[in-house]
Amino acid sequence: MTLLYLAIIIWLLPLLTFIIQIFFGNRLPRKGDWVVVGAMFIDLALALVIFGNVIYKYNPDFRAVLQFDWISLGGQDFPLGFVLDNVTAVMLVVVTLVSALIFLYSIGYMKGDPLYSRYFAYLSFFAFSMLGVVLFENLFGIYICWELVGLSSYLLIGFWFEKDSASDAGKKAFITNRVGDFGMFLGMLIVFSALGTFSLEGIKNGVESGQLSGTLLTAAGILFFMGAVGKSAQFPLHVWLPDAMEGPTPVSALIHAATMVAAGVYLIVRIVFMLTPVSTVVIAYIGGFTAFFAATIALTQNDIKRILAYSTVSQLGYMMLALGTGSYAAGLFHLMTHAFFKALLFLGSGSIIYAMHHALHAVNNDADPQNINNMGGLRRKMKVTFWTYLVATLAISGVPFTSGFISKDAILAGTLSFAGRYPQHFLLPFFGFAAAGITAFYMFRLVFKTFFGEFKISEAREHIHESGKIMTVPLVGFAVFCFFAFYTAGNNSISLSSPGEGWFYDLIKPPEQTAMTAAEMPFSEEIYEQEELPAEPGASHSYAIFLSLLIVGAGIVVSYRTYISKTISAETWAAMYPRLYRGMYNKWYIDEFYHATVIKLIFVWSALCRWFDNVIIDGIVNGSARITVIFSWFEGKFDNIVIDGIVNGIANATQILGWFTRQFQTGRIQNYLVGFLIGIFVIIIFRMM
Amino acid sequence: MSGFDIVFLFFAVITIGSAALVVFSKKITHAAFALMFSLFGVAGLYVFLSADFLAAVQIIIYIGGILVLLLFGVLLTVKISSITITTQSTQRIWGAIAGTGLFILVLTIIIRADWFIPEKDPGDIYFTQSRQIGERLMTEYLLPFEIASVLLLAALIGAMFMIRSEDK
Amino acid sequence: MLQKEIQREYYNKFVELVVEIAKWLGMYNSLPAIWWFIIASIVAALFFFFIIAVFALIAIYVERKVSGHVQDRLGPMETGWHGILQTLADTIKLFLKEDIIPAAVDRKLFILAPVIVFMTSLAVFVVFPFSEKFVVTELNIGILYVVAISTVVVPGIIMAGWSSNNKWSLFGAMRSAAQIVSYEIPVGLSIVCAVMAAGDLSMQGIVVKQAGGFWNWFIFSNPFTFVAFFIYFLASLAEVNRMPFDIPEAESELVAGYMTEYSGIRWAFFFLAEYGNMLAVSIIAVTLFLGGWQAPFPALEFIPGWLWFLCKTLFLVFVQIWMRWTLPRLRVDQLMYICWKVLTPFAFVCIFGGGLWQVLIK
Amino acid sequence: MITLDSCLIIGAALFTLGFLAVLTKRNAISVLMGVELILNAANINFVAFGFFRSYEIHGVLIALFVIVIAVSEAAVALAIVLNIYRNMRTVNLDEVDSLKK
Repeated sequence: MTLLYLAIIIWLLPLLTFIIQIFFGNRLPRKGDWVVVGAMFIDLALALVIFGNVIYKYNPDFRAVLQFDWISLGGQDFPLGFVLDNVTAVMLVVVTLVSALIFLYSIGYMKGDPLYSRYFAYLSFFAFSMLGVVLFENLFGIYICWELVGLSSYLLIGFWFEKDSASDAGKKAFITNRVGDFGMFLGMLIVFSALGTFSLEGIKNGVESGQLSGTLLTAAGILFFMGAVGKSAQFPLHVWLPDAMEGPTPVSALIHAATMVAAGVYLIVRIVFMLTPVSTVVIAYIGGFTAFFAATIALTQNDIKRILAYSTVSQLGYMMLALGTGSYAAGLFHLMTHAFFKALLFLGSGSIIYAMHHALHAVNNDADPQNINNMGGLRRKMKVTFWTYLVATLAISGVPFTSGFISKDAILAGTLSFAGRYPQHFLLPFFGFAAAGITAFYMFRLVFKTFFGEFKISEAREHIHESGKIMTVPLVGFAVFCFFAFYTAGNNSISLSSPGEGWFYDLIKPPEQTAMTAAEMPFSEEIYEQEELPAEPGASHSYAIFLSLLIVGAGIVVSYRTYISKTISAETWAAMYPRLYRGMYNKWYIDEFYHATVIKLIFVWSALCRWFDNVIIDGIVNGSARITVIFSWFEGKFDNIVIDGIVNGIANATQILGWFTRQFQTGRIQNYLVGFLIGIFVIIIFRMM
Repeated sequence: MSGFDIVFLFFAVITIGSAALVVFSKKITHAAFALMFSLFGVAGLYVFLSADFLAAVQIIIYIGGILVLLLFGVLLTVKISSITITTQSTQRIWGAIAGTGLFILVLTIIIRADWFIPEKDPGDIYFTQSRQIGERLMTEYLLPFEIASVLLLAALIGAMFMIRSEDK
Repeated sequence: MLQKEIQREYYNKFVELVVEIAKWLGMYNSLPAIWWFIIASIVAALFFFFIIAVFALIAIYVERKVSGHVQDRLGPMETGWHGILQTLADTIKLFLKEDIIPAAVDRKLFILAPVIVFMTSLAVFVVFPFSEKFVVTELNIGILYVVAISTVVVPGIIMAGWSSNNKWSLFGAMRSAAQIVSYEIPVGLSIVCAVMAAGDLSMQGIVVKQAGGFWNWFIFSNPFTFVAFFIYFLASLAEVNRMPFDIPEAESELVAGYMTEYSGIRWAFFFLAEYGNMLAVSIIAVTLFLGGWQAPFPALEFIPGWLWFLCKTLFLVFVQIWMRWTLPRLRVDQLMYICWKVLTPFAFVCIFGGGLWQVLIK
Repeated sequence: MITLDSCLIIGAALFTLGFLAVLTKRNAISVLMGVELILNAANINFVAFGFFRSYEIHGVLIALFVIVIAVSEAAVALAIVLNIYRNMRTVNLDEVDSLKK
């Protein structure tokens, strides 16, 4: 329990710094950045204490829960609860470590911004919300923090709100997330109406006892996944994530690396016991398709941050794919490794953009500092950035001895074994491997275009400088965590390629499957337990290693030949398949598709209304007018005197009536009140009689 | 008629008499100050109904708050340099008829109705009233309490929004 | 039955005392009981009027002397030994002056205003515990009663200012009303701090909670009430229009504020009310924060409580006089700034922190 | 003398006077005063019923909430009146009849 209280302190500390920062930030020395960053490092230290305790205990079933009553409305209690188990402990370390290093980096990146103190306030608020998502044991609490995460991401993405594009991106992120959250809310309503509780423990018991089952359970699982689709930017709600690059680069790192997008994956991890076979397949297909689809878009982009954004979408697809195909621990594991190398990639890009921006500013060139076509040859100028960037690229591509290799490999092996068991799902491993190859290609394309060759804007070359210590130190810090050894160290040894013996897999056990029988979906990490199941799954692991190495190697080689030795011409390829290229370059027209469907629909509807108005209503009006003309022609033929008499009589009557009613419409409230009172008298006297 | 009845009657007369002054006074400031005495009389009646806490709140909020607001309102909406700020009446005949009718109606209802009065011992509840009010507000009446606080906030913001100068 | 309950609540020590005396004189049965209540009330009012008058006599003299010495001069020296009869002479002058009611004023309100202002400052005295035994009425909502009654002064001041039919009076009255209404908020909040520490609204109850040495006084019992005491003292200075918050009667701008048209005995009422308020403010501060009539050390409890009470109160009165002659007057915007942006937020922090302290430490 | 009926009659009288002020006064602020009288009448009834009929403090609590609402009402209504004064230079209700035009 002590550890749990410690975890709650970790959660509340950013809230405290947020309050301090938002109210007093501008009056503190250095605008209060040291408060926020210092608190985050204290958080990190506390998280490490918890983590150390967990490692020391080495108990896969470790779980501490604190329940308390929050509010009682109309006889219905709404308790809240916090939970601390191994998953939470790992997530705490990931979130606090990434946040701490990014906060530190932000000091350098945001230097001189007019809203400097507010930026740090938002950062702490974001950390507070994210830690809440991690810590709550209760769907209600998770939902609260989930929405707070959405809010703080809105604030951070639209931080430079004087730019229209930034505020639009913030709104887009918020609204897109709302679409997903709506699904999650419906899922919560289903769960609550069926089980009457929001507690995960209670839901688990309810699912086990069969109070919630069948289609309803599947629907609930898919609706929760919808929330995760929004937050984790899965297809088709991924559109906000690339636009979110309008925010400051550390924010992109924070949102894309460890925190906001990970919330969706984490949510699925939390509710994994609710998933039925149907919902897992849905998750797997959406995840796999997203992985592949986003990777193809990333191939052709030129904006450095946009490439990384699509790569994030793709990697999140991987995690969802892993969760959908039953590699529970692998998905979570990839979440952790991805957090570090993606944060590193973003911060490295931030460093590059910072340098480019200053260089271009120095020579008054208004070229885009984020376009990789304007870069090149930076490796000689920015050594630290280059080497750390290279490490992260190797990791994301899945080159051996990096963290990305072991985690991605575990996922691919999981999909292979899944497809081996269910051959009809052969597309899933295909998506996974194809995405791996494409990832290797475009990540190396990015590195080659940025760091190799010659700098494109020659007059600004002299002004490129390495960023300051406050920015490079976090880079190095993250780079350290891209090596495999941190993850595969087990009780006795360090494994080279397989995390199976590492602490992670010992600590993170998949939950017992309650929503489906073991025969339907073996939800275990059996690919690493070769003694027990020697035949197929273990073998698929070694296939996976070879296959993925092959594909990744091919991707890297093609990339080298295209962009360094120029033996393959990218332009030729683009010219050969122009439709394909344009589709990729324009993100498969998803935004346009939304414009064409949602907005067009409204246009079509209004056109329909206009047509109705023009043809039918006007036709009726005109027709009646014509009839009236004919009728009055006949009337005119009749006696003028009679008609005049009637008309005048009606006019006079109307005038008299109008004069009479006008006496009551004085516009004075007091006259109306008298009338009202008289009315009451009449009613009461009438009732009394 | 015991002594307490005399005091009660005194407060009742203050309340009603001042309220009548509010209605019939020609000068609006006189009406406002008469309102003060009327509100004070109501507070006195609360004391007789064993609601001390409410009496204190009545004085703080009505006299210290609303009445001062009204006075400021009077002083800000007319030419304040003269003390002859008058307030005219309209539709006096209708008003008199309606008012008399209303009073007779309500009086009839009060006299006709058979109010059930339980024979219970009041106990000590009125001597720990402020504690009781505090406890009730935090338990049974929590929701109305919160809604009231939101209402106050909304009124505050709304009033400020409406009154701010649009020149800026 | 009902009336018995009411009697139990509202028949107070003072009434009992009067009834005892009446019985001793053999006159009790000659009048209905209620008349003794009314007589007791009148006697109490006269008693406090007397106290305020005597206090004002002394305080004015002290104020003159203190101001004299602060400004490195002697003050009144001619009338009596070291000018000790000066105030008495002034009083006689005031009472003998012609009672002027200007022609253009609103007569009824002009006469009523000083009465209301003086009554409010008089009425708060009935709940103050002067010693363990001597408290006129032990209301269970004592401090709330004090706050309530002291708000009534605002309409009184507006009445005075408006009925004078004079620009300076009106502006002075509006400034004063705005100032009092604003400063009621920090005052109320800091009082809440002490009430939360005591868990009681009754004045005597609050004092009893502070028994047993000065470390139990609320000013020292936790850091937040320590701050709250200073917030209360500063804000209450503003509420009674003392320096450095005496903008409503800034003579260089507004002649004498809402008192401009008043003279003679009516002016004396305002003046008495001002000194009565000065005393009342000190008494509230002493009661809420400085332990009331409690001795600072248990060993000193043989000295009677009212003596301690008197010492503490008069010390605070002296501090007020001292501040008046050392600090310059604030501007209106500075005054509002201090109220809304300094005192009120800090008072909120005090309530919040004091509540946490109550829950966590105690 | 202190009975439920007497309290209710006081309330009724206060209510009638308040209503009369609302009906007949031209000045909007006088009308507001009438509204305050009406609310006070209601409060007296609440407290009286609470005192005589239940020996519980529900009546007092409801009266407290009524006072809170009265505060909001006074603040907002006064803001409206000041706005009307700013736009039309009058607070006489029978001159504020733009609806008619």
